[in-house]
Amino acid sequence: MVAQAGTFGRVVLTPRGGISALFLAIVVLCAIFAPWIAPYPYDVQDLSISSQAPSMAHWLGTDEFGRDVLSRIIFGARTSLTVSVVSICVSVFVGMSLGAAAGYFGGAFDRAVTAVVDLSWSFPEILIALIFVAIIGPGLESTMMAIGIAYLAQFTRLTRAQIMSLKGETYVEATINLGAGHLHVLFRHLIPNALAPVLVCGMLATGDAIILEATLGFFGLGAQPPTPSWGAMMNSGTAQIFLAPWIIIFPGLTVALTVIAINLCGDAVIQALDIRGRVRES
Amino acid sequence: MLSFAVRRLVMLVPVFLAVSMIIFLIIHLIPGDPIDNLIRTGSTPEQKAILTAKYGLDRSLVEQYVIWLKKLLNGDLGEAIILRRPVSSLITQNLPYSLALGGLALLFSTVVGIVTGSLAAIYKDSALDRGVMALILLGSTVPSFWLGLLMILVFSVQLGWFPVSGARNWHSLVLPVLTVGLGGTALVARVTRVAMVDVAQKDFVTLLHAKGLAPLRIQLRHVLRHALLPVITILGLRIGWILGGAVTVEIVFARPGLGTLLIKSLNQRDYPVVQGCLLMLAIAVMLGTFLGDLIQAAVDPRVRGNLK
Amino acid sequence: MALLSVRDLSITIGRMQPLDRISFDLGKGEILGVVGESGSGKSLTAMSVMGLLPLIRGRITSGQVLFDGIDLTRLKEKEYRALRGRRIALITQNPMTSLDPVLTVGSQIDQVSRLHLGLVPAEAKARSIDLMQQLRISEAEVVHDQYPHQLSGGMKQRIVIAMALAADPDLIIADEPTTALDVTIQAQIMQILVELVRDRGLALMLITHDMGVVAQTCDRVVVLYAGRVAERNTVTEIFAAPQHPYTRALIGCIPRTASQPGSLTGIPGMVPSVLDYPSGCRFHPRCALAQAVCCDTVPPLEPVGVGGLTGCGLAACHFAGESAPAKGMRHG
Amino acid sequence: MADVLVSLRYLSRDFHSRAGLFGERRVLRAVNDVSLDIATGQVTGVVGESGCGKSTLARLVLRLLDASGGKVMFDGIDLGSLPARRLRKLRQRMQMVFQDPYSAIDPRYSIREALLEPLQVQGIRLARGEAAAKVDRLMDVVGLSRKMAEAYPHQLSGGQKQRIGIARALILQPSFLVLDEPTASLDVSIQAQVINLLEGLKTEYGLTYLFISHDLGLVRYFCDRVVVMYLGRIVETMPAKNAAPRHPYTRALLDSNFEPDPAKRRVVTRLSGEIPSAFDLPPGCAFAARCPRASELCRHERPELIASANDHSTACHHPIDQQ
Amino acid sequence: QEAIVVFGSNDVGAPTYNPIKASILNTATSLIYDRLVEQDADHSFHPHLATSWETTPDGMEWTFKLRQGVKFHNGEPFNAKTIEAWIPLFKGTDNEYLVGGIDQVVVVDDYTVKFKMKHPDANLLFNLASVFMGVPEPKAYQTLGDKFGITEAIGTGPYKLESFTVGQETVLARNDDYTWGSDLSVNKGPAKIEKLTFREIAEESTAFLELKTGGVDMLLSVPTEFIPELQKEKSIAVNSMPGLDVMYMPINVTSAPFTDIKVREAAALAINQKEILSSIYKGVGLEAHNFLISSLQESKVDPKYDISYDPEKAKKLLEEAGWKAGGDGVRVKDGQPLKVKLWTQSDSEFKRVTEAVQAQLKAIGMQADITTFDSSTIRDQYKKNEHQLAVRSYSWGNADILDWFFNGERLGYPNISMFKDPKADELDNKALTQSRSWDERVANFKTYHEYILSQFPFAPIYQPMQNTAYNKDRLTLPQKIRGTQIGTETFLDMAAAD
Ligand SMILES: Nc1ncnc2c1ncn2[C@@H]1O[C@H](COP(=O)(O)OP(=O)(O)OP(=O)(O)O)[C@@H](O)[C@H]1O
Ligand SMILES: Nc1ncnc2c1ncn2[C@@H]1O[C@H](COP(=O)(O)OP(=O)(O)OP(=O)(O)O)[C@@H](O)[C@H]1O
Ligand SMILES: [Mg+2]
Ligand SMILES: [Mg+2]
Repeated sequence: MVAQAGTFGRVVLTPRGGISALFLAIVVLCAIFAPWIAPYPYDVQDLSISSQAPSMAHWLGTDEFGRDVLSRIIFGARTSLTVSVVSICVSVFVGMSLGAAAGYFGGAFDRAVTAVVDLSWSFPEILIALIFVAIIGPGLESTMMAIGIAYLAQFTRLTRAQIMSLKGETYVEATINLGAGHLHVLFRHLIPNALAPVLVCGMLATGDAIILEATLGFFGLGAQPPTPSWGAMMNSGTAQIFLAPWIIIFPGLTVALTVIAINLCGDAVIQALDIRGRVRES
Repeated sequence: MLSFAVRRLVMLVPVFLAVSMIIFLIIHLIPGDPIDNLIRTGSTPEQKAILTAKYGLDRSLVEQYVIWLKKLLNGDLGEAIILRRPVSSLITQNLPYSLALGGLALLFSTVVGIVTGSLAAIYKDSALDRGVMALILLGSTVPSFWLGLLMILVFSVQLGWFPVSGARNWHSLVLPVLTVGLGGTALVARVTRVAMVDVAQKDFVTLLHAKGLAPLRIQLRHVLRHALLPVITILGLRIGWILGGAVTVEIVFARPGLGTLLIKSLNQRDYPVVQGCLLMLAIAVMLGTFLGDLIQAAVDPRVRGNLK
Repeated sequence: MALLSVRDLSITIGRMQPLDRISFDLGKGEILGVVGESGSGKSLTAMSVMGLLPLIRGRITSGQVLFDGIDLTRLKEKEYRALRGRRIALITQNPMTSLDPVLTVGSQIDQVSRLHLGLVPAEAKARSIDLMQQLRISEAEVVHDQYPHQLSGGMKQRIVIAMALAADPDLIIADEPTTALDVTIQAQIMQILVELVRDRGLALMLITHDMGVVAQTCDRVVVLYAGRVAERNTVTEIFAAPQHPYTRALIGCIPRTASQPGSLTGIPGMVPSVLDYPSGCRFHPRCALAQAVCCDTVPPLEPVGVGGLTGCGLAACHFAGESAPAKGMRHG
Repeated sequence: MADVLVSLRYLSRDFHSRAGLFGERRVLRAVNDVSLDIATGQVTGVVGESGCGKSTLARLVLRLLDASGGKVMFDGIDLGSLPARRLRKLRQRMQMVFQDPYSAIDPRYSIREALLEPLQVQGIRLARGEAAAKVDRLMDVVGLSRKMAEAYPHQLSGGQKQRIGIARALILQPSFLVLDEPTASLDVSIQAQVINLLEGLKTEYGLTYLFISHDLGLVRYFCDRVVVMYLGRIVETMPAKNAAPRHPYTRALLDSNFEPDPAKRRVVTRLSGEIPSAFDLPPGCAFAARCPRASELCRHERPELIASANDHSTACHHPIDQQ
Repeated sequence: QEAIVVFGSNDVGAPTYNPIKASILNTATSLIYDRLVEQDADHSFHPHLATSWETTPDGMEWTFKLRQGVKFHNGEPFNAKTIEAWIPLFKGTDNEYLVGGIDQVVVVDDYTVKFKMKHPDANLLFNLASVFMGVPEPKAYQTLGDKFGITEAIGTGPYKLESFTVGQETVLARNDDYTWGSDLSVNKGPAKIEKLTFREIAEESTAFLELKTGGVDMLLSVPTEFIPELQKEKSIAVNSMPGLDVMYMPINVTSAPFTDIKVREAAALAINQKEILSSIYKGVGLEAHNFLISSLQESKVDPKYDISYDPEKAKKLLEEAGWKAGGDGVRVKDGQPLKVKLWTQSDSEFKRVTEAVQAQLKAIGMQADITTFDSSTIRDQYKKNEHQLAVRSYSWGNADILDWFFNGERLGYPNISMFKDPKADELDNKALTQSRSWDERVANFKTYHEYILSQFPFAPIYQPMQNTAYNKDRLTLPQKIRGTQIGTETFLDMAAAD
């Protein structure tokens, strides 16, 4: 992240920031080293031990196919994190490009982008996601696309607002006065300075994206079985909540904790970077 | 102001046209065919062709769009293919439910969000502030279908206070409103809090204190009023959610509503209904932003400008 | 007896101690200039007297603020509130941001007289209009119902002054009331303030960093440097015979038309940050006269009486009055 | 008179805006019909109240803004018709120091990077050692410690930042420098440092300055020629520092100056009336409403800028006579 | 005396109560309209509005005696004229094929009609017993036009339509004049419950909780996973009866490696019906071993044609086909791994069965990658012929479903197996159009069915039960549920518990 030296320290040293960053680090490590960490493979079925309650052998129980819930959560981190991170990254990238161009060049292009973006921002994410999944078809890629598009507006708006306000900074005028062209101004000054709030916002959106992935799971979208994802696990038939609650409660808890951690960590970053109002209102 | 309002509304027309075109294209580009969902086991390909022709689905997209637009300008949203009714009647049937749920949820999240947000701001950095914000954060990390189910388990199954589902009376509205409302509360509370903390640092607030006004009065009568401006903008944009955002909750609580209608029709590719619903949403959103602007103007003389 | 008497006032904000043993007196009908560079603690002094430190999480750690014999530091919040706006009024630095932008300016003036004098709205309005007219706002009735953004900066500042006057205070604290204004408007506003003091017998604590304004309007002057009083004296003596090297340097910084190019002296270095004030005399790193003692020992605020004009001058310098040319800043 | 380096002819600039969301569209003429010659090696000072168009004029001169009318000639080249590429090249020769030092440097750039950016932008490649030497030299020139080059803007005081701003303008070795209120946001003590620095640089490098300020005292102290603006127009240009003003507005500005001497207290001749809105200027002299000498004529007919002896021009129907 | 009933998931969203034009109808339809003929759970036919019928040996004429004293909800009498007016109404509708064989309706007397046939239709009684053949009142049908079935619905059934909100609820009021209940019900009418409210609840957990808390009295269909939980409740009774659904795995015969019948057979034999039944469905339901529901006679094929789990044979077949065991458990042939596409719908039940199927295929060395689609998209996708395997289910109570899914004219959708075989089509045609009697038809279809089974264009998986749950404290149901599913018969006999 582009920030002044010591931002990392300032985030990690606060109790909230430290604990949440630690938790997130663990989740990410789990995702990366899933095959080594997970006690069992995620996809091998053993119907003789299906839907068993948590025990010493299976700390978080087994699901209806006799697969270890803990292992599936660990592997699920891969899918869920990938989906949310990739989609938000794409979204941030496209949103920043659009927003920066709109904010910098203004005019008709800006008005068109703003109109479309405002409209899409005002539509519920779920609907946008569903419409796009309907267009592209289900599967992880389209889920990512859909989530990405659902959040696109947010980043476009935020970047545009940032660029618009940065454009008025004296150093931009000063740089133009040195004889710099548009690209130099845009890429060396405006975008780097607009980056921090957008990235923090992206980080917070990653939390939302995890939830959205789970919600899309409610509509039967998301990861293709047997690949686990937290959302799909949470939704593997709500009926399970009565019979074998651990199958869906533990993934749910994981989602909640991760999202909370992301939010707390994000807040700590916001505080460290002192960009309060710029992120939250977007 | 009236002439301004009219002008702004007229300006919405091109936007509206563009939106209608986008909506039309999107829907028709999705793979899937409503007629497949219509024909029954045993019917012949000829029957399918007849049906396809009957709904004009064999024409070019441009033609279809023009026909649709023409009807639209006459106030006719067309006839549902699968649901076999005028789309307008489907919308009027579902709209009240969406309005009730969305409107009340919006009211709930606005009132609760503003109250908690301003409490958190007034008692900034206190235990109360942290507690409130933590609770709100917690509430917003639970996907709404879970939250809904949880609500049912607690308030209907355990306590028996409210019916599990349905839309028969105000009783059955409570849990869905809470479920939808809690999600929005987080946003409103956060925005309110940030804005209030921001405004509280302004010079004029210092001066208000210097005048000898009671701090609480300053917070509520002056600071909050300013903090409401961004909240209003956000609420204006949230109209979309009011009408269409509650799909999951509608499904969990077995409530009718535009969101459910839209999703079901989308799944069955009931084009006219999807078009109608999306259009409704788009119009609502446009009106919402417009309304947001009007309220802004009413609250803030700077936005209002020099009206003679 | 002085109307306002600040004695050895020290405050803390968090771990910082931005004011250290500030003392000064201000009598009725008097204008006290508080000068110093940016960050020297002028505004915080005003906030302390107004009892508004809690707003910025500040706290008075020692000293007294005596107002009309009452020790304000011991006052309950509620009693303080009755005083604020009623007997002590504040005029803030930036008229552009000092008014609530969504309320009519009139209602903001009315608020004070309704709160403190218990006037009904109609009376309050009449009073406000009357005040505005006294401040030479033309078409006061119309202005009463206008919003801040419809007024010019000078008008707004007069509205703020009207607000300060609305409950007939005894003491007005004006924190840089004209810095944000144009020169011609600044003159206008300063004149209004001075007239008010002379006509009504008000006490005015005028915070400014403009030595010209001080010279033209004040009776007595307190010079602050880095949260401490550097020098205190009557205005004539301060200008005629500045005792503290800092005061002298400040006066040397003002461009005068008559002076030759290059005659302008600055003060080298910069105002130290509240986070790391130098030991001893806080001015010593920038002082031409500084000696070893200045680095170690805090110079007490002691009477100085060069030429024995009035004998009430005080300066906090080990070498007060010693004249050496202030070290001018010249590029190399 | 020395060579003219910069020459402005009938320069105007309009801004369009809307009064609030619901208000009418309005046009504001920030700079109106300004003609001015700036001679090589001279310091031309521009004074006027806030919003009178000083900064806009500065931007027009450097073509950071496009003029709505009139033209700017720099060393005989018409900036208005210059293609973007050549204009960017030409910028080496004309630089600006900005009013607000706090935001004039990108907070993400170290001082060294900020100082070298002009070279990079202009495509001037230097060996590393050369670049370092150049930075060191500049730091010396503006009187800052060389070590400070590694610092970031937020670690500097306002005065230091303003010095960096000046150094940055100097690195391209320009011949013309526009100074837009370079000291307005600084304490007097720091202001003095900066002014001294500017004075030294001017003599050392033979720079030409366009010095903008709202402080007539400072302008008269620092400049060779004083241009007084009022609501977008030049109302008076005076030659020397001590020339007596002939325009009542300049007089008022002078009178409003607080003399830093309690012995010379005087009653300020206060102007009555308000500054008219820049959006709807009266037909006659813009100052008429506040002017003690205004006549009926002033309200209806705008006085032209008329030159008199000693390179002194005034736009007033009733100028103050020099006694 | 009211009851609130929740529709089964199949019934959700039925847009109209117009039996002639509808493509889906829900259970409430059978309470509004009576049919000429009723079908029992064993698929036998029983008189209702028709008291008796006979057919000529060539199957070209059918004569029906009609019940007397039957009145429509609007007071109009039911008689031969009704039938004469009713049958032609099907012309041009989706449901025309139901009466497609009827050439002419002849009124013999007030209560006798004769159908002159274009060709023999052994399936006529089945068609007449379908819910789409509920008899509407022809005059009202004409005058109401498009509104029929939406704002009003007039039949002779034991309940009258009081209100209908699509996707939400249907309220029925008792027809107090009703006295003509069929043989399948004990009570001939009027019904015992005065008012019936049918609710549509898409989310099954919600429906379950409604029943549990007493918010509703009956769920017409309960997913098996809820059954153990429901059985814990003292006040709730669960009734399971054979259903009309079959879950199966179509195999695309045109897509390599499934162009090889050995590979098809191997895939079919890899499906462990028993394991799926016991693990996913907790033993509720039936294993499927051929394409038709077990209650149909046509499903009783020669046991050698039934497809059952046989992993050893499956592996052997693959070996024979050249697919040798590979390193990671996936078979290889010519350097190509045995990887196939397995499509499914996004509903959670489909996904779960598909996951089980995937694991079972893996066990014989076939790696199946799952792709899920929503139900509309998947149909379009099938038409592109990019699929290989899929998990699907159908719901139909007649052997002619074989024609629908395996006729060579309907490749893509609904013939997902892309099965085009001249011999099969010939058998199909024979069964469909050349059967003169019911028995002949059964025999013909059995042959057709056996032939299809021998070609392995699909693998059978599972036959679900129709599970109904109700509140014992509120309702009593007849001991034995008659009819192919819960319908008129059951509702006539249903009473409030005391
Ligand atoms: N709310 C605050 N929290 C922390 N420190 C503060 C706060 N307000 C002021 N300070 C610090 O206290 C010191 C004195 O500030 P003060 O505002 O009194 O200066 P000032 O003399 O009024 O300056 P200026 O001329 O810029 O208004 C400064 O160093 C400042 O950084
Ligand atoms: N980009 C802009 N868009 C619209 N109006 C502008 C713009 N820039 C300047 N103005 C207007 O033009 C007028 C002149 O502005 P300018 O900045 O030149 O004044 P100034 O004399 O430099 O004032 P100051 O002393 O406050 O810096 C002002 O009324 C200002 O509001
Ligand atoms: Mg201050
Ligand atoms: Mg300016």
